[in-house]
Amino acid sequence: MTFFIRYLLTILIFFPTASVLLLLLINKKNEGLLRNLSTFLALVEFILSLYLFVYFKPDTYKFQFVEKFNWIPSFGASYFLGIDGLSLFLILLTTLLTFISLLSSYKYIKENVKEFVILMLLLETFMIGTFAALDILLFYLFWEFMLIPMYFIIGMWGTGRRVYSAVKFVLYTLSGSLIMLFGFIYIFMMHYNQTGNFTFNLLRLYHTHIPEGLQILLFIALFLGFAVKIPLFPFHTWLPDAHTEAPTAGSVILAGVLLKFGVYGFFRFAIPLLPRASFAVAPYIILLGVIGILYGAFVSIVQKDLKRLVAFSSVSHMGFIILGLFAMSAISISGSIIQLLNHGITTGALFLFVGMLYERMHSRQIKDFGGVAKKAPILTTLFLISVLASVGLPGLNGFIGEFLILIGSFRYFPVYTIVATSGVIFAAVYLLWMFQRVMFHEITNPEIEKFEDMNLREIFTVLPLIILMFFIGFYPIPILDRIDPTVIHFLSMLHHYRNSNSIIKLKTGLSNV
Amino acid sequence: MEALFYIFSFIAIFSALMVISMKNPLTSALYLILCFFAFSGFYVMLDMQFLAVMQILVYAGAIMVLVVLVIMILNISKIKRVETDFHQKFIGILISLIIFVEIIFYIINGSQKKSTGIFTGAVIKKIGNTQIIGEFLFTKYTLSFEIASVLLFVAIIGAYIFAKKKF
Amino acid sequence: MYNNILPAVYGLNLIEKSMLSIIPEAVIILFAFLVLFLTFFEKLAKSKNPYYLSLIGIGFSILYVLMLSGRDLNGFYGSIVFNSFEVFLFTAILFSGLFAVLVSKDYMKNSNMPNPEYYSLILFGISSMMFLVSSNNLIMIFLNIEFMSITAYILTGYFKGNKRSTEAALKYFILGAFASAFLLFGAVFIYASTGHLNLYEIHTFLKNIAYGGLIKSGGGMGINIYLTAGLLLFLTGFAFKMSLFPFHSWTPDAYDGAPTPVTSFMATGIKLAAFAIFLRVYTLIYNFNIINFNGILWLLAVFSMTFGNIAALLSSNVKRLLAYSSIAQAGFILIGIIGGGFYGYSGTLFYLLAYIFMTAGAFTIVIIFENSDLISLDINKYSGLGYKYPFIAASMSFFLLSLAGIPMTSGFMGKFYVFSSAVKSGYNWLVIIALLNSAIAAYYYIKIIVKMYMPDKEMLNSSAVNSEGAFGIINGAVSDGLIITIIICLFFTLLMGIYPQIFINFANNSAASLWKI
Amino acid sequence: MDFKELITWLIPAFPLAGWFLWGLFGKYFKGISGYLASAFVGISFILSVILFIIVAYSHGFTDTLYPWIHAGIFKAGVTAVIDRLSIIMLVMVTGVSTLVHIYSIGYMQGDKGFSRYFSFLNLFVFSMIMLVISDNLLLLYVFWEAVGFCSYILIGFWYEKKSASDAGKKAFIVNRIGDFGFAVGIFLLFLTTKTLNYQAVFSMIPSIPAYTVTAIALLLFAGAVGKSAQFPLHVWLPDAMEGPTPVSALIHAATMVTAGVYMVARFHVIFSYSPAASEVVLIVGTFTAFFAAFIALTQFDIKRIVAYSTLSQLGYMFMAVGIGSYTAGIFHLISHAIFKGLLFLTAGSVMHGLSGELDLRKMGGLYKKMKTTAITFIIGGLALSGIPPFSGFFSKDAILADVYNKGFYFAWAVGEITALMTAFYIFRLIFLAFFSESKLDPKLHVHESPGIMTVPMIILALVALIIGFLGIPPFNDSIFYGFLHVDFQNAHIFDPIANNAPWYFLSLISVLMGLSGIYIAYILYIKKAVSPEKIKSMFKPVYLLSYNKVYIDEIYDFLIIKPLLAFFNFLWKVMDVKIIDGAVNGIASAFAGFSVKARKMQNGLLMSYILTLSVGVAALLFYYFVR
Amino acid sequence: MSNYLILATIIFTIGAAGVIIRKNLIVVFMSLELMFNSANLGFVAVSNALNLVSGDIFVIFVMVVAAAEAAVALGIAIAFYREKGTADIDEASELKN
Repeated sequence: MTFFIRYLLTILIFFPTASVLLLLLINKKNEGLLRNLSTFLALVEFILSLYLFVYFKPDTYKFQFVEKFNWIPSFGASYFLGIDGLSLFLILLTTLLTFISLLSSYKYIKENVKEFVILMLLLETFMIGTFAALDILLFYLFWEFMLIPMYFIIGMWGTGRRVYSAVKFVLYTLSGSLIMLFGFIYIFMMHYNQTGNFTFNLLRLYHTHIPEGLQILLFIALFLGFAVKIPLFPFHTWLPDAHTEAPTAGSVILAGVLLKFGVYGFFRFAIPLLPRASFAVAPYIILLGVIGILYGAFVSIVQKDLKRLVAFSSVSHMGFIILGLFAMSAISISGSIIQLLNHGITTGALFLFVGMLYERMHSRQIKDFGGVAKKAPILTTLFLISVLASVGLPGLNGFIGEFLILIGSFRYFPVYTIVATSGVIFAAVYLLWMFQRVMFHEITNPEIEKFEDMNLREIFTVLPLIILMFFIGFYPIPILDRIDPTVIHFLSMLHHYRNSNSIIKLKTGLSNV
Repeated sequence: MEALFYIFSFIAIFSALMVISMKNPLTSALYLILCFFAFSGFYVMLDMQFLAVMQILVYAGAIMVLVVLVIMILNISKIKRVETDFHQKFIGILISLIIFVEIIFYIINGSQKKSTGIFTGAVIKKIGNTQIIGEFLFTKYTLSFEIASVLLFVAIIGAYIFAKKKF
Repeated sequence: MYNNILPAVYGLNLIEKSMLSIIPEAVIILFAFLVLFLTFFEKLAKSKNPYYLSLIGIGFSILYVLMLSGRDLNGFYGSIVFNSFEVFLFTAILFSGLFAVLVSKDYMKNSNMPNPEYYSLILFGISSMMFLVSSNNLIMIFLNIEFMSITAYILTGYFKGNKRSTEAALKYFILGAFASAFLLFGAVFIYASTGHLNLYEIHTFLKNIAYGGLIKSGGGMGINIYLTAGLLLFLTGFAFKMSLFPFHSWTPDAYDGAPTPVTSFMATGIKLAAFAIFLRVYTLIYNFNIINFNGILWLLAVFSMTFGNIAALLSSNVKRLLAYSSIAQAGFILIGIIGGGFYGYSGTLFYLLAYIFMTAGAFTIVIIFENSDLISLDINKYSGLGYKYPFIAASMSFFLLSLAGIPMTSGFMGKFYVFSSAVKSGYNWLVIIALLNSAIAAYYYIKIIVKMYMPDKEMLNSSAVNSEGAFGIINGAVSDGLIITIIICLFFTLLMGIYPQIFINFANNSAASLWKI
Repeated sequence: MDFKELITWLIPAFPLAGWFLWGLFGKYFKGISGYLASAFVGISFILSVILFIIVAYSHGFTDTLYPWIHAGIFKAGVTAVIDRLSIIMLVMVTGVSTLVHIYSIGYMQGDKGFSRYFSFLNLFVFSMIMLVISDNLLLLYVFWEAVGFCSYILIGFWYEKKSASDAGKKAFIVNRIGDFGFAVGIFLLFLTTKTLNYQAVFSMIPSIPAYTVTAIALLLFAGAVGKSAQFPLHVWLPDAMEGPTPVSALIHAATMVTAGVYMVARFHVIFSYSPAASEVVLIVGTFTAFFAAFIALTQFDIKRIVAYSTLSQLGYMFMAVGIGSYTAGIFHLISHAIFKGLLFLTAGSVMHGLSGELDLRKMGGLYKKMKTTAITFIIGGLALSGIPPFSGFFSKDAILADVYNKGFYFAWAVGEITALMTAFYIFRLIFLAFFSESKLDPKLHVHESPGIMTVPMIILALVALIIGFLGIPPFNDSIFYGFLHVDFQNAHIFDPIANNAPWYFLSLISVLMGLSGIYIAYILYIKKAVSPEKIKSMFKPVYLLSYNKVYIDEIYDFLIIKPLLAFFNFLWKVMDVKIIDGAVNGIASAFAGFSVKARKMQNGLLMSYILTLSVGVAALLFYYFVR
Repeated sequence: MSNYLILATIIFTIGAAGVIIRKNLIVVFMSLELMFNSANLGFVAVSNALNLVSGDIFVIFVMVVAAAEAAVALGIAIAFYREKGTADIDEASELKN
């Protein structure tokens, strides 16, 4: 057991890979077995990941479940894993959502089942690896390769302009992350020049001394990588396409986990590595985030395609998270982290529902629906709960995150916070309007008459998410307890940079370069 | 010597120009042979009689005979299209001139290494240039020599493969 | 008196050392002759004997390389060297040759050319590359470059009666000879300025000048200008072989017209050898001139990457696409040389090794698709192959991802290595440009993957894929040789991507010996 | 957890359990769910009464169920505060809810969403209870929104009707606009006080700069404006009548809409420290009271008339809390809850009898057919008009007297005129519906509602009759004042009593106003001495203004919604697709263009290849010169 | 000696110009030979001026290479002629883009 706990992260990372090897042996035509087995394995993985939660010590900021082995001594790269409060929950989210998306795709994925389940499990490996890696090179390895399974999932099982979307997704993200790679290499070399050691150990790189002007340039480099992933306002256009055309499972993972990596990157890398620059550019990034909140909401209002609407709503939600993160107050960062989970849960659920609607109607156009509530009360109820969670209705999870973000950010960025708060109104507008048009009214489309309510599998698919929505809404303490030390430590690393007059420093910094 | 140099130079440059400007490849080939003779003249002036002989034997003798033979076999003298692509010629000559000017610039501005070798004209005359070349060829450059032989062998295979009509 | 000139300093056991230093090459040449010898016996020639004989030869050579590894030899009065650098490159070249032989069997059979000459030419090519890599004087360099080139010309035009093949040979030959002439003319200037042909002697001479021994060594300031001219012209020849922009123009046409195994051989072996010898010449000579050659290389690298990637974007012929990509890859490799130093050169070598495996792998798969004669080189015909040949298509995707530099592959590690070396030396913009180029490059590599896995419905119907409906591998199109090649390439591409340390050590040793003079 | 704390948490627990049960297993309960739901709420009511007694004879207390959120310095728990204010509200809420539940069993009989209805109704009761008892602003805000959600879902209960679901959505969104201000207020409050707990906040308010308090108070009031449907966010309430009538009675008359008033009263410390904010509350309240009554004058939809009267009465309450007469406000809140609930229930009964008919022009003479309904309705109407001894008289009069006594004569005058208008329109309704000659569709089978509906009406009517007596003796000597005043002791009194007019003087004026309103209605609709048509044509513009609800909806639509939608479309179709994505795709196609050019270099002609190579050589050699 | 180098450069450039402007395969080949020869001249002149002989050795190897190239070149020329019926190198334009 001690062995198991000690190497739990490695086991978690490579269990899906091992599962893939097992699945490779199964005949392609045996689709039922492939589906059941892969789902079961994903469930096992999720249960394994719960051990993380159980054995996680909530009272320390130190990285836990640390594993460290030499990997590439020449670069000072090591196989260095460890989690803190943030990665703990993101890993749990990942395992849960992977399980759920596999469960959700029983009906949606009709061909090439084997490839699909293999790619999903492979993707899981990389996602968990990315969250657990504390070595920048290892992180980058996982980070970048993650694109590939996702790319296949969108491209092979997507709809409509799936190839265009898949390629756009990959190129967009790749361009960003390559620039980010430059930033990493630069910091790595900088550390070498200062100490004479090659190391990719993140905890040691934190101590690299970087002059302010340079910090800002490097921050921009890292920013591009993370901002595309989030996606922040002007870098978002891959998202509607990718989300819209991806299969349900792809959208769930994409929205639920992949978007989190940008924020995670900021939290783990960009801000602690470049604290001065972070404070200097925070107002601008928050501006982008706030623009994203409103912009995403505004554009969502006029969408005609369900999935595209949900996709744009992600832009809006991620804006909140960025606001909370860069406001750099303990409350708002806790809120951001909670909201990261919430967004994964809620938007994941929304995509699942949209997927169910699509499976039944083969359309995602809002105008093709109407009156579904009459035929499918369970679907309506659960969908409504998810919609309301996304709207940020108190008592559900979305509220906790949004509220903490806003109340925390208000101290440092009152104007932006007020503008961001108005985003809550528009969230209600687009989501409720959409819900009304899809679910309510008289049935006009004769297809709807044949509409079936959710079956047991589908209910079980979304049930964990619905439960979580209520759970986090009413009792977020178990989560907040565990992220609190992390956040406090994060801020304590930064606190002496806060009072630098950021805007002036930014100007001088740029003119020095 | 000076005069001889300029005479040979004139011949070499003139015949080289003729090589590239004659319409009939056969004429070009003949001018090329003339050019090679001029070169062998230079070699004699530079105390390398052996190379002069080799120049005549290998180039003028072997290679050019081969070339002329191919020209005759293929009857290439009849050129389908007249080469009147003025545009391309102009650019080509311009580029060559630029390269020429640039290299000349390097030559004029630079200077070669001062002589440190021991094989002065007198030494070479005393030993005989053929012997020197021979000794070097079979001691220091043995490997090169062997490789050269393999190279020629491969070239023969190549010629055979290309010229063969079918496998 | 001149007897003293032939230096006795090379030691007593000159012959033994000399012979020892060329054993790997000699074995290859021996087997080349043996293979050729088979032509005399029609029965032997017709069967697969030449193929197996070549494999045996390569195997022996590898064996000898392994046996000799760790030694530090130079033979034939310093005209050839053999140390860790050579061990590394010989291994790589022999792998490249091994792949060329392995993939040829069916290809040659399918194109009705089961000839022993072919295999012997490949072997001669391998030996010329090995000689080139270990060359240590200008004569050897020139001679071996020509040797290698002539072999390549012949192999390129090996398709008798195929207009494209002959045309490719013609173009390759004229351009190659033209570039060689420049190289040769450059050698004149290097010779004029230093008076030496041996690289080490030139190196020592230049070092003396650089560190003030001007008069003693008999030089003057002007020799630097001569040297510059010589090095610039010399670079032309190398750049041609490395297919750097603007000396790249032969690459797409020659790669396209040549038989695909030969293309693979050219793309891997010749490029490798050219880079290796350039690396040696560069470290020994180029670094000591008044011109900052890094500036020139910077430009060459940037132009090569950009041109190669941009030209490949819309290419629809897989071979041409890979050719353009190889131009771009050359630009990437050059970054390591620009980055310089122990770290940079080691990175370059690492990248070269990685490049061999991924390129050979990619070309092998092109050959498989070519062998199954339903499919041409047009990438549109690749539609849906992912479903029909899952293993092969997956491997192809993997190689392409590696070429694109996606992590978990050797391509990423190589890129990372050379880029970090450039950052280390302060070439930040170069790295940024290169990274942006990688992003562009990803597009066209991914384009092929798109075709294989995400075909349009109409394209799928029109292509022949559905006609059979079966999945698996076409009979006859894939033989053991091809599969072995793919597996080796996959193995190394993956291993170098996830656990590169052993290869880095190998490259480090090899790079370290560049300074062992 | 001792007895009173247990009771405290049991009160919301029953409705919450009800929500789960009917929501998840409604199918299996079928018709019983209505009775069970009523029973659950009834238990809550009984518990509330017990708690009321406990509190009345001891003192208030707070209790934390569990810590809810803590992040950094932010802490909030699920905490209840039981004091006199909240316990009065509790009793009122659970009491009215119980009656409405019982009434609903009859009203909703046979609806296929029967269980769903009760499930959400229970959820509403739960949320409302929690809203009333919550001890920090965050919890308040949570249930503030939760009741809004219940209102949304119950307005849109008949979701097939587009107007119903539209109205629900409108209610939610308009409320959100108010809540936006409320939320910002909470942020500001937290920023200045570092806590959201009531007592902690209140204790710090005196030490906070006045302008900050004003800002906080105004922002919080924005939430109240939304929730209590004051001008300019009143637009959702009339539309909310699309929902089932009991819902209107419970949520949109008796309980939820009064939450705004409750909130202001609860935060009396904040408001009383900001005279400016209180002034704004008064102005908004006064204006809304008049404005809504003005619209109600000419409407023909009975539920809408009652709805506008609700707006108007809420305006009165805000007048009261605006001048610092919190007890008067709460008193009117309670009495209004009773009689307005009654009015709605009776209106529902009329609808029930007429198979959903709401138009006054198609009614008449119902008195004979639905006696119970008519009588109870008239009781409600009299209460609304402020005719003694009905409850409305006492409560409204207390407010108007306070307004007068504190010197706001203009507001007082407006209030009196509004009282006249109120009496007029409600009796216009009564006369047209119950007394004038029948204009009913003869095919319609008009019938009195079943007992299960009439009994709650009767109970409410009785309560409306008696509850006013809590308000005697008048003014600050009343029983109600004496009971509740303890909670408002901390209020900062900024308006000294200007007058001390005798109560009978003011009451007389009010009663006269009410009676004259009834009289005018009598003349117009029973006597028909003057034709309404004639008056209509005399004041055509004013009539149109009133009839069309002052065009507020149209103005919003034209000034805000349409331009915004156009802007959003612009953002999507031009900004997103054309500019941002266009730039991305433009880069891609630019590269494609470069690619075409680059491949043109590779034109297959050896000549040009050689030329490229030579140019390369020339350039390389040139490098030396530019070095 | 720089005289010789200048002369060599002149011949070299003439050869280069020939390669660039001529379209007859054989003439192009002959121009290439001119270029190689000029380099030879340079080597001989340099080794003469520096009193060395290694340059002369180089010349011999260049001659070997030239011979080998001649063999291959003429083979290619014949093959090309056979396929196209001409020695015009512009005809070699099938491989492009």
